[in-house]
Amino acid sequence: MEWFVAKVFAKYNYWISILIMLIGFYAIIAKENLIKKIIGLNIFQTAIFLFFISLGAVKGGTAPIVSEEMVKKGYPYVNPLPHVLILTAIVVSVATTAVALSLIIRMYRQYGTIEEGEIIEKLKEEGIEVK
Amino acid sequence: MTHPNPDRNIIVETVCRVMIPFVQLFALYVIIHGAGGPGGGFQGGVVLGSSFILYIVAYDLKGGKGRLPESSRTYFSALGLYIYAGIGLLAMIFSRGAAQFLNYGFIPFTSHFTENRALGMDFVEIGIGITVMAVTASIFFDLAEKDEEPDTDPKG
Amino acid sequence: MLSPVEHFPLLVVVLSLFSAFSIFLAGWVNRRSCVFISIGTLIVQFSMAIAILHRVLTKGPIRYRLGGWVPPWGIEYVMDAFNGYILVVLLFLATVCAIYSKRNIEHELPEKRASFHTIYQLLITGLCGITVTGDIFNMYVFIEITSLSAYALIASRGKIALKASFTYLVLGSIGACFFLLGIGFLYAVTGSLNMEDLSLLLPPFYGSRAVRAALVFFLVGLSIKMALFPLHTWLPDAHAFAPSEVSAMLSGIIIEVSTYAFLRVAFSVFTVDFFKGLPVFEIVSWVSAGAILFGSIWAMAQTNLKRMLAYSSVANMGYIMLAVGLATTATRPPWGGLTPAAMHILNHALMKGCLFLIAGAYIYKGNLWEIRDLQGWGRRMPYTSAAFVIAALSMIGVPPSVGFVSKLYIILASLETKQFVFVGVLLLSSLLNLIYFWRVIELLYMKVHEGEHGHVVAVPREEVPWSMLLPILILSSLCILVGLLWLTKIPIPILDEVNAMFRLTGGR
Amino acid sequence: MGAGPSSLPMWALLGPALGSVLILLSSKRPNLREFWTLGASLFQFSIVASMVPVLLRGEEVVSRLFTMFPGIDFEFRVDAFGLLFALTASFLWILVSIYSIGYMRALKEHGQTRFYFCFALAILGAVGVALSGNLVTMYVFYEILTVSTYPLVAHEQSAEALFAGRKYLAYLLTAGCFLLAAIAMTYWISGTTDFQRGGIFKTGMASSLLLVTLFVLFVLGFMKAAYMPFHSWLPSAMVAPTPVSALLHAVAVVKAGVFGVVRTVHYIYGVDLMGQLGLGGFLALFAGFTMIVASLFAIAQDNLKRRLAYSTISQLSYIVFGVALLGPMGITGAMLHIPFHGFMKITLFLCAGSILVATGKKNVSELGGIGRTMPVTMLAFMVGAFGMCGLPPACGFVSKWYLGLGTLEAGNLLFLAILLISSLLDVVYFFPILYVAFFERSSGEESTPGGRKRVKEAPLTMVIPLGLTALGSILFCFPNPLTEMVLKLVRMAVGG
Repeated sequence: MEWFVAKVFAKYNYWISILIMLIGFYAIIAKENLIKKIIGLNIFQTAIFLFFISLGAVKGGTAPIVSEEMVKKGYPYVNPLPHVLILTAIVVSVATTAVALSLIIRMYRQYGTIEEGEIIEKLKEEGIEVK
Repeated sequence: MTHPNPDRNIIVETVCRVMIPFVQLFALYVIIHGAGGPGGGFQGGVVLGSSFILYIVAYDLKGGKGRLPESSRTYFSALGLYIYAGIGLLAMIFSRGAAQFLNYGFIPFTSHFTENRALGMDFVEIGIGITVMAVTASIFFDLAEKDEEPDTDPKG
Repeated sequence: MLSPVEHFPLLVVVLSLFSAFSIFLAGWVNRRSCVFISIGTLIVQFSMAIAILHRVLTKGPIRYRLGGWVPPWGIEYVMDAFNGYILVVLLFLATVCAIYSKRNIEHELPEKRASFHTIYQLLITGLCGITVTGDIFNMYVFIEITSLSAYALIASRGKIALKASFTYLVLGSIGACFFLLGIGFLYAVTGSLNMEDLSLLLPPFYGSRAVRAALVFFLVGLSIKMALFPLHTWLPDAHAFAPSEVSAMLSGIIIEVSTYAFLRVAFSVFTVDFFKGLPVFEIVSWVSAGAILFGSIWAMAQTNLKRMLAYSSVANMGYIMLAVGLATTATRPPWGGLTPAAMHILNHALMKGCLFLIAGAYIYKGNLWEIRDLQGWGRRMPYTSAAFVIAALSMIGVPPSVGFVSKLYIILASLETKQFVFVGVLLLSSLLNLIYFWRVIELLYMKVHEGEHGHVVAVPREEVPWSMLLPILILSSLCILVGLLWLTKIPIPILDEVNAMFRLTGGR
Repeated sequence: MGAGPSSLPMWALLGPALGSVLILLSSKRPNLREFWTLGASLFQFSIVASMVPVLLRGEEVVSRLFTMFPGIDFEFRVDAFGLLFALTASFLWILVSIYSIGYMRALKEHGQTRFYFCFALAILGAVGVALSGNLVTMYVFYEILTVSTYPLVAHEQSAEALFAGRKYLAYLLTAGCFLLAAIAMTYWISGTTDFQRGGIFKTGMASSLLLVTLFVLFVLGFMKAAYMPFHSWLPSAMVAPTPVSALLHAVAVVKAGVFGVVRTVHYIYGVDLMGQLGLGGFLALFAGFTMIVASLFAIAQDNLKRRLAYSTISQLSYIVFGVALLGPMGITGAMLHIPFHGFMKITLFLCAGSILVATGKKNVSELGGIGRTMPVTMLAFMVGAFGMCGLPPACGFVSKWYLGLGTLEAGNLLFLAILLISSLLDVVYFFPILYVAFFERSSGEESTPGGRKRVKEAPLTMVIPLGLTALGSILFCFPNPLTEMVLKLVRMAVGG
């Protein structure tokens, strides 16, 4: 029990991000629908973002905005760096999603479907083998 | 507004009409506060871009394109980048190569090093904001209609 | 006071960013100007890279602090012999491919010239960024810029390339996420992102599981990006259906830059001490041996020329990573340490760049995708085909080409570590290379239609335009010249410097 | 032994290198192209010949270009043995060039530029192999030789030729891989790959098991020598134009293989080590097997060129055999057999080509009465055949004499028996050709009653070279300055 508390409850943030990550990973692998795949990818990325954010968390911490009051009273504040990093990572993820969506749209125009299996079928009809 | 659309809803239109200026104002606020507080060019830019998206949602794509045609999106995205990188290069130029890229303190906006630094940061945030706005809007426009590649997003 | 050269690491990156958006703008005014802006920028960047390399070799590393912020708080760009060398290789190939792209893109994507060159420049931005940065998170961002541009470029031909690009996107994003996760672990342990700072902070934690897990995440994440067998599944389609200059860049430099990223993380962040007692490199080398064999065998099974080349790239990544795997155990100069790996990065860029450009030339002239269609084109496109022969011989490893030198160095490194199996694998792979490349050469030159032999059939000469031919000829002649250069050991001191920096040879 | 640095080897290689470029450039003008071929060959021969006096003075010509690895330079070191091979190759190139001009024009072959280009490259490779100072340098040229010969073998571009070409590459590049492994291991063991008389392996460097394994790798690596289980590329390669076959057999390719074997035995392992490891007997048996079995195969061939091919396989093993005897006499015989066999075999092949050009006949059974229509050719053929059988007045007698002495020196009567049986078999498959040519009537002869058939020789550019080689084959059997020189070179190479 002690072990359980120390390894699982105390580190619940990691467990949650692992769980979310696996959910996302499952969606990427198992879903036929390309949009759902991308949603899975986003969930996957979000899990990592959460992991990062939870790294910077400080119990009872405030936003890291320096003011005279804060300096005087010595409030704890959360580490802002993970947030900044994740902000950048979110930008990247948005861009990835944008590119992915545009690819899907173009595939939809080309093949009239966004189911991966059907697209592969159509490609086979054109005589192209795709992995 | 020129061609009546049966799908259009007067309430949504009116609410958006009122909202959009405030959204944009808020965006500017966020951008300007990037240097000293929460906020920044990327967040502000996204908010600004979303005001155009809101416009399209409320009206239609054509109207949105009329407000922000592709050419001006191109110009804006390039302009924002030029501001960002230009400020960085200015630091190098004004210090005659002594300072590094983006070392704003060396740009003689005012006579104080720290104030220069703050101002430089603001300019950079503005530049980023413009680019992000243009690119966010472009992504939306492109996904919504055009059969062309959207540009990849520059780093925010 | 910083000397001008010390600004170059940054300027290399900013310049192509500038140029990307200038091309974007110029596309509205005059579409023809786009490619010239692109080429011009690349030539300037290439000369900068050479200046950087020269400076780094003569006066030691350049440390550039962005915005004047002192690391570990600010982002730092660090140039040493290793990334100086990679930067030169990368910009050289990029320049050559840009020259090639002028006519090819006019032909293949006439409507999208401006956006192609814009994204191409963004790709260069990302690649240069990965190379110059000394900050691990910054590296992640640049990896993603590179990948995003690559997805867009691959997809630009539409149709099947869309599917290929999508697969690459999903896998590539997962790889990048793993990389990010690795950064997270390191950050959780040390609270720093600067590579040098990390290397100083990490030693007390070498036994920590989090740090080891971080390494595994880096390795797996980047293995996806560099298409190391068995994580290569995205590569063949993506490389095969992209526009040819993009294929050349993808195979010739993008996956290699991912290798560079791994090496940088492994040796600059974790350092060689970390790996003592850990079987990481042993595993890497055995996996790579598998990559060499399977890549070659799959390549033999292909009927599409570009797919065949793509599988050959899988095999060649195996060569590079095999050499990396031997880097910590083989220590005797000149083949000890990273020398064979770094050498093959350049060599593969030359050979595979050349081969993909040639494949593109065949597609440009006759829409020839399948190998069997190439019959008799040796005489129709004599220069291109001669270049193909040279590059293919180089892949097979016929002396004195670059492929031979790589093979020899890796064999000597394997012998030093007494891994005789790898010697066998390398030699077997060169035989497999022989089989699948010779098939093409035979079709190009030797095979004739039934009942035709003995008669000289006058065929019209259909060479590609000179702006496409020139890059091909440059690369193919370099396949020989650089091979001789390696044999004379003139460029070896650069790599010795790299090994000394990473403490791989000597001093142990 | 002194060693003077010199750029002569470089020049010798520059001849064919430049020649090949010029040939390629003047592809539209046949006369100019063939002028370059001849020019390059003459140039090369004169450079190689100019090294003879230096060698005879007891010095070596050394040209060190750059260091590849610690202990391995890119280096040319011309010793007596290498020079002998280089002389043979470059001299016969002149004759074959002249011959091939006639041959190619007479048959109106396609792809002549490619032919001459690759020919020049092949000679570059062969002479490079001869002049190399260490294994790595030699490997470079060895592979150039392999690759540049492929277009020659597959010249005809028919399905058969393509198959032969593929077979050729598959065998020889696989061999190249073995060779590379062997070289790398040699370097790994001894730290050098320089050719030194008496060998570079010292006792205690490696276990004998490793050395034996390495030797097997070397033997596989020099598959160009066409030993019996690995020979089948050679008869297949007979689809090539005759000058190519001549080049392949007499001058460049296979000789590079046996040259390599001799280098390995004599200069890498050394006779003493070979004896200690018991490799001499092994190699001799291996070669002896090939000598006899290849001769038996030859008897069964009707196609003239294929019969000659099997004869080559057999004769090459004489060389390997001689070296494997590990005695000075045996090695002398082996070294002599390289140029001598070159001259004799090229004569035979050139004759076969002439017959093809003049009459279009390829098979032995069709050659009835050809001795009367083509007297010069067939006389030359006879000289070559006598030489092959080891009969005077052709020079094959000399080398076989030494080989015989070598077996006695080794004190092994089994080896002597192998040698004699093999020579006997040579007679069995060569003399029927002569018999058919001179004493049988051609099938069409009855219909033209009475009168002697008109002499109908091949073009002069073909007859002169083959006459010269035949003369050469006889010349070397008798004492004269040239023979003296060759013998002196060989004695220097053997040492003592």
